[in-house]
Amino acid sequence: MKTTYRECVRQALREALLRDPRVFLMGEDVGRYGGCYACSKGLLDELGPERVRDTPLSESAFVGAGIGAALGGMRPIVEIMTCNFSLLALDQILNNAATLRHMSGGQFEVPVVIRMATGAGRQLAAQHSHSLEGWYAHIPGLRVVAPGTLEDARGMLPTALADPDPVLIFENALLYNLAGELSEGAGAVDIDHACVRRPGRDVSLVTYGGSLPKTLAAAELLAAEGISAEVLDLRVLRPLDGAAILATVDKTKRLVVVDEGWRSVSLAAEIVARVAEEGFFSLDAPPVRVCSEEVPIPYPKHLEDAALPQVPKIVRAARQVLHG
Amino acid sequence: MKTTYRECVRQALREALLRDPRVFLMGEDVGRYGGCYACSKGLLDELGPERVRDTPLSESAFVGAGIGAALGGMRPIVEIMTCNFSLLALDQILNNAATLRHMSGGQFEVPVVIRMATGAGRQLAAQHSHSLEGWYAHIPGLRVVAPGTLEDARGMLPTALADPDPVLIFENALLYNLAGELSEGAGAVDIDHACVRRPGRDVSLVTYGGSLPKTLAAAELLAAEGISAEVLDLRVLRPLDGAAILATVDKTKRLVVVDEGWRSVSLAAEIVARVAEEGFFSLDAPPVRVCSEEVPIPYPKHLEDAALPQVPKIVRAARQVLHG
Amino acid sequence: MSELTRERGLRLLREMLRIRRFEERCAELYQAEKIRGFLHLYIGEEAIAAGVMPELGPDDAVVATYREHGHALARGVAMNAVMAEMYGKWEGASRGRGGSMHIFDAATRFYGGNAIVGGGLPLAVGLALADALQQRPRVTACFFGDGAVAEGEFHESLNLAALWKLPVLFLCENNLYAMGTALERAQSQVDLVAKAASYALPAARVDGMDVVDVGDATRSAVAAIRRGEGPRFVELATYRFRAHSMFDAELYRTKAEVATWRARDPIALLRQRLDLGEAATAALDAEVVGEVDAAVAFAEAGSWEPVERLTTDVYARRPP
Amino acid sequence: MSELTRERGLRLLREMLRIRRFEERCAELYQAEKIRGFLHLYIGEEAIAAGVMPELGPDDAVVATYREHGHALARGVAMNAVMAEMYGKWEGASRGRGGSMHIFDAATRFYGGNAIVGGGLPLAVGLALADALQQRPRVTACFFGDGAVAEGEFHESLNLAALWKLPVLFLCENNLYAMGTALERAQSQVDLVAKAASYALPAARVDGMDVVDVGDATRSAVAAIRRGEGPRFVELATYRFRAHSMFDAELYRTKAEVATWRARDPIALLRQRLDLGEAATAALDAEVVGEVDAAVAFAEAGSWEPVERLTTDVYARRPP
Ligand SMILES: Cc1ncc(C[n+]2csc(CCOP(=O)(O)OP(=O)(O)O)c2C)c(N)n1
Ligand SMILES: Cc1ncc(C[n+]2csc(CCOP(=O)(O)OP(=O)(O)O)c2C)c(N)n1
Ligand SMILES: [Mg+2]
Ligand SMILES: [Mg+2]
Repeated sequence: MKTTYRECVRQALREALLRDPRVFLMGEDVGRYGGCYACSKGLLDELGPERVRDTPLSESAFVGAGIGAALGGMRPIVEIMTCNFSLLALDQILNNAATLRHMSGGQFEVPVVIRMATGAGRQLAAQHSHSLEGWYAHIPGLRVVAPGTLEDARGMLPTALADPDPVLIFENALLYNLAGELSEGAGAVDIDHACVRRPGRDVSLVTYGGSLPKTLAAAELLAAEGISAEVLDLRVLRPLDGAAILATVDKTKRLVVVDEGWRSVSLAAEIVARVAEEGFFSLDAPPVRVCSEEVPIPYPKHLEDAALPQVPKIVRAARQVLHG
Repeated sequence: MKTTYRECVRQALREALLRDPRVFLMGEDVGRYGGCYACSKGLLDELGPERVRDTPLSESAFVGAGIGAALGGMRPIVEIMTCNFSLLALDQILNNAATLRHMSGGQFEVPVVIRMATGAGRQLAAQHSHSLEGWYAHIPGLRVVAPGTLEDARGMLPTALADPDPVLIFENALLYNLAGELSEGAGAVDIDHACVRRPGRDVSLVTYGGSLPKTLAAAELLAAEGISAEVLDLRVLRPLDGAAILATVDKTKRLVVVDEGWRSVSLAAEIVARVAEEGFFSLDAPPVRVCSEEVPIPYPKHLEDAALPQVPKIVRAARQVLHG
Repeated sequence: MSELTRERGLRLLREMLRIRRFEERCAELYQAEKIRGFLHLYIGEEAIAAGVMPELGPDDAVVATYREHGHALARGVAMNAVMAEMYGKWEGASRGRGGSMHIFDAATRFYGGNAIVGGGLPLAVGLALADALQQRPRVTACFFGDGAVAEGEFHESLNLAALWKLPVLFLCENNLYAMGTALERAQSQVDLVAKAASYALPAARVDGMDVVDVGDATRSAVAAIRRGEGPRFVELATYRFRAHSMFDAELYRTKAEVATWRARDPIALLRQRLDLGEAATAALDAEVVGEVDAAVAFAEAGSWEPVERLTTDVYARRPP
Repeated sequence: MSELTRERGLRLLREMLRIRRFEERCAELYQAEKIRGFLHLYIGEEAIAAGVMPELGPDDAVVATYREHGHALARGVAMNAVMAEMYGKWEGASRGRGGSMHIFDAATRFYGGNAIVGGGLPLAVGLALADALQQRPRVTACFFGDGAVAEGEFHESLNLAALWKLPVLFLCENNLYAMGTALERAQSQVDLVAKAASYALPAARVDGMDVVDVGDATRSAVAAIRRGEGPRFVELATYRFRAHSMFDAELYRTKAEVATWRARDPIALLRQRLDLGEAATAALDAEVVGEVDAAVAFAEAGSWEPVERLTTDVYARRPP
């Protein structure tokens, strides 16, 4: 079946709402507007304003209310339009969602799902171009996932809703228009494991989310040069699938990490650090990170392009770890 | 002169206020209460309520107001009681303070200093024990410093105030009672470089802030075992002094990073990643991180102790990188 | 003011005394270093928790702050469990992991124990939303201080609750100070009830030193909420007799001011009104002190959570 | 309503027309892909920026939102610089780095250009604090939408400004929608002026379609602020004639509603009142269109910031 990433998200939302009366969707403009990325178009009409709730502009209150509703037995899906606005809700996410189970001695659980769009690449400038998923992956108590394929856009939500803990889903906004084939029966997928999207022998390209298509494109170009690149899609940014990361590096002996977050103190740093600690002796060359430049993302296309990971940079990085 | 870290902070604040009429101190209970850690005790009486301003509980507004006042030509020192509450002000810090210079094409600058206490170790439990300095070090546009000595507690503030960019100062709350000698003429110190606090040959212990005394204590114990540990105090967490990190590892060939932040996607990960990328061939063994366990910090002492970096863990880590 | 039966009066007095004696003991135990971390005493404010809780049903929910021993006790969390929590013992309400600021109890729907000022309000809205969506006739009582009123979360939460007509009872414990900051130094508008108009939310101010008034006001607010009229805001005028925490030198208020308020001690006021004799007073006190003694013994006898369990309960499912 | 001199009337009309024609051209340029990213048009709301700005002095400051072309132009930021910014050219107001949502101009104390709803309010408070501390008789005008009123930063900022009696003019552009969310779906209290009482802050509501009224209300508010009476809140009732952004299908409002408001086009209203003849109208229009043409030519001729400069201006001092 031909479909898009956006439609996968929408179908996943719709199915979740239809299947479980405890599920509801809440966020800015998810209802009448249809979602700022049209991910919930039509759902208000189909399910009514109790289940598809437009909220005022109050990120802290409605994210906190999602956490509270989860405590109260519901299965809320909270949409924060983009991760750029999630900072306003960070106290609720870090100090409540992530801590309540442990801090209450295991008495309470917070089965909330918080979705947000992430990433740059649409010339939205400094305040609308953050990639904060790796940053959130610092926080114990949260699960952080980043669907990079149609299957995952379709299948991570039901699994996240079934999980008794808070799950943050970061949807890269550039992927919404991604089109492709999805099998008719596509449904829930696991949210524990990374996945090799392209096997290879010479170098491991570890990435996730919006950088996955770029990395696959780079692998294709590298193949034309005779370099066999393995592409590992992390899928889950917290807790990381350390075994999969070590396994690919053990196989190829060389590591490139592609991550749209800013470079310093990034998820990419974590991947490199883990491999340095636990896979040190399998590495034949220094690992390389391809991250965003450390600058608030500028508006003009040529500067934005220069600030973000791009296919040629990934290709160069792979060549570098192979040939120094 | 015998003094304490707390008194160093207080003297630095007092001197800054006396020296420059553009400087003022603002935050919750900095005035009548004297600061929740008594760092501004007496300053309200001496300087008056215009210069030492108690604020309502509104982290976002008063941090944002500090940023605005800096835009307006002042040199505000904003105190957030502890980094645990800074999440409420994160939007202002990330989207305004860190971006305005670049985003305005260099027209505006934000010479604000934001001070906050950080760290665990006082049995304050899950919501009051965060160590977020490394996390903030992810954000371009900010300078992040962590005084770990009396000299730095005394000297980083004036340098931060002279800096045209936003500087975040993280004071580890356990250090406030640190006592020791400070030279009479102690004043401004640089906020660009890391500093070797103890030279050594066999292993580099890289740390900062509240972990510095623990790391020095570990180095002392290691010396008794015949292991010569070099202790590098990062001092500045952003931008990192990469040269100093590479230099110490180049010398000792072995790296332990001690960082009170949670392990995953931590500042410690960044240090390890940099060394793996740029100092790969000088490393003789896999680096090791000593971080906080990935758990909301629990209240009971035995569990809190177990959650945090401690001297014996650092000693064990050093032995591990040396002997495998 | 409703008629006060002797039975109700004695029950209320007993509840306030339980809180008072419990906390006095906590202060001693803090000096003895049995209790560590932060300790925020409720002494002086007991009439609020004691007055509110009897008006809630067992299915209602309570959200409180870091000054919540009184709320926990009055809500019915076992004193043993609360004291063990103060010690950090495994037998504590939160398995000892939270301490004074983080008492939780699923059985009584006591949702803590929030140490971020204002942080509990959105949770309360969410708990009430869950009830509204499931058409359960429950109320969520949300306690917070005057200091919290300045926070953005107060504004956002009251609006959301009022907009969606959710069953939340907002209870503002106005003790005139947020740590060392007096209300008039924190609020341009010190009439907190006037703020409710911003949200078209019915509001009332009550003497928080009069436990009977507190109870009456709560009863009528809860009744309105249960009738589906949406949230209510009640300001409770009170005062903390002790320092903000064990680290507070109280530089910001005068002894005279404290004395004036101490003269309106809610326990003394009710005792007077009930005209309780010496003997009855002593008997009640002995009974309560006995409960506190037992709680201390329970806590002392408690165990420490094994350190191997440090990272349990961070996730329900362990990473594979 | 003050007497409207012909001179003032023509000046106001001209300013509104400049904004209108500029933005109409921007919409075309967006279709032509010369302008990218988000583009939020102010069309229909011009009377506000045009009415407010003449009442401010050159030393006053302005803080606006992502819908700020009109504010920038009316404040006196050169149209060339604004258009070049829309293109992302190096000659733009913010060197092209900000685009439509981030226009900054130090010369006119135009502080942007904030794309986080509510994010500008604390900045405005701080700018005013700087003025108060330095005893400069300046005002900071802070524009924001009805949507921002629900954010915590609105609450915290109004309280802080009122508490400290800071010279801030809060200007709420109530166009009845925040994206697709109608005011009554966002606010339990839709009377925004009623909210000012929460902060003991004098407030007024003005017809934002009447540029003269806007000017008059601003004048008296600014005068009060300059007299040291503290902040003022003005709600400006208005409507955006276009979609929220270029991506908005406008599913949330009816054509009839839009038409009703379009009938109150602020430009048409003033033109009528001034009884401007066909010829004068056409001449004025030609003049304004000429300015827009020139701005487009300027932007087209502009250059791209060299990519080598990507990380300049992140810090004043480069890391050593
Ligand atoms: C967001 C936040 N800021 C600051 C603090 C530190 N703090 C703890 S209690 C308190 C005072 C709160 O006052 P109020 O809300 O009136 O409650 P009270 O202590 O008087 O009961 C402060 C400032 C905090 N816990 N959370
Ligand atoms: C904190 C935050 N949340 C969400 C958004 C997305 N967003 C941009 S504009 C807008 C509507 C704002 O409405 P209003 O304040 O009324 O201003 P208007 O667009 O009507 O001028 C929204 C929701 C944002 N930019 N910032
Ligand atoms: Mg109080
Ligand atoms: Mg609007």
